Amino acid sequence: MSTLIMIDQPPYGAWTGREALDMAFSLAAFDQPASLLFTGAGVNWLRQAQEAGGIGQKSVEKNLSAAPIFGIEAILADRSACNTYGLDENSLIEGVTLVDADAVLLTNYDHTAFAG
Amino acid sequence: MVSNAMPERNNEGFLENAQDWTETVAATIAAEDELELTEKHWEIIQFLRSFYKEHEMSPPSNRLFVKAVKEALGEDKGNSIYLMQLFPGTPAKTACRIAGLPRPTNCL
Amino acid sequence: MTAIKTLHILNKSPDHPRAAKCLEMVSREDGLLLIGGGVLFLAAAKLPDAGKLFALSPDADARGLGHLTGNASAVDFNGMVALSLQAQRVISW
Amino acid sequence: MAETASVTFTLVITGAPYSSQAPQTALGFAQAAVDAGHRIDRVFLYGDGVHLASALCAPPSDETNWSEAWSQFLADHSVPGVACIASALRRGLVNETEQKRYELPAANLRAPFEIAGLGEWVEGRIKSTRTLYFHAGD
Repeated sequence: MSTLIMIDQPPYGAWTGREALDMAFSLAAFDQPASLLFTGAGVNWLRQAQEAGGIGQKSVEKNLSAAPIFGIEAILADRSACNTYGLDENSLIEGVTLVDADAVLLTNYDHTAFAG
Repeated sequence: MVSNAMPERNNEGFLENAQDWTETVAATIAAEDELELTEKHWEIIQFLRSFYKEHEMSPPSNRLFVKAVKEALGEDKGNSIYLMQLFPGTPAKTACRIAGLPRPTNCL
Repeated sequence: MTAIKTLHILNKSPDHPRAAKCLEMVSREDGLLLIGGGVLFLAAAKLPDAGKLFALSPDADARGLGHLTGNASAVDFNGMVALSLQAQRVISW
Repeated sequence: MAETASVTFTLVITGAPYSSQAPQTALGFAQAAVDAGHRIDRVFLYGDGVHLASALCAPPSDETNWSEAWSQFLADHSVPGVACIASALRRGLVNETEQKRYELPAANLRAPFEIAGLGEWVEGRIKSTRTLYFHAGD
């Protein structure tokens, strides 16, 4: 019953990504295996050194860093989207696995969902 | 008198302003629950406060609170019986209140 | 009925970035059901290359595309319910 | 394919009425599922979808009142409708319990909707044959 939660919205402009993170945390709270997949502009969640205080929001980088502690199985990022936004090993936060987000990847999960 | 005054709190006893927290405030809030804070309590309180600082959130549910404590301090302390003994009721909620962290949204 | 591995339900118009990603992730063994603004794909020059293509008829009709189904099969809500059970998994884009 | 009698759906609505088509598409689906003899295990409102549970929507009389239509459907078929508490509190949607807890001037949750946590979604997703999402479009 593993679930893939997808985030394709960039951080801070909308709340959907944060609500996707809550979905993943809630699966973890009930010991349901869950992974996160960042695609499109959503990969910008994974950039190091975010300072969100100036816009009066919490840092999604810091929120996301709780994921492994809560038992989220993997934080996946679409390789081509990372290329688009200039994200590589030096600029990505720790613990991200680069993958090709394609039809094959989806078959590893029996449920895939966006938060909105 | 000013030094003894309790800072502003909401109707469930949570601090309105996180920066008002002191160890004395924590002890006073704990006393309302008839809790005397021991080293064991302080260990969890300090853990919660550093977790909040690092992740800008409290563990969003009791079960995730237990998981986070287990990850940081091991299985002896990261289990619901141990935490329930220290912080009766809903441990995450009681501990957050004493640690001066925001009221959980009961989200999960 | 042929088995559908994954049913992709797409309600984004062809210009939405999520629509592009959806089409990237559809395989020949999958089904693609266009609903909402997704039915505008029926008017786009090139239809998505999914194994099986469906369009929700009330949404197509509403947008004046009821007649233009190309290689897409029209389904009503009953059909949508049946498709969602026929597939091994469903993704709502 | 599962036996018809045992088929259940959890429907998650994340798009708000009047800013998306999500609630009406979900209602069309729910009605067809019930007509086919399936059961809706629960409807979970998440994100902007919680606006559907507002008791204060008053659209013009010649437009469909989606909140009312959904309330009617839930009541007619004894389907639980649950608005996510965190989404609801952020967006100003509360029942009397939360109104008191947060000392707010009014409650505005439409019956028979309830307010609860994401655990309701997790449970629905585990128990149901299928969990479907109805998001905003563009």
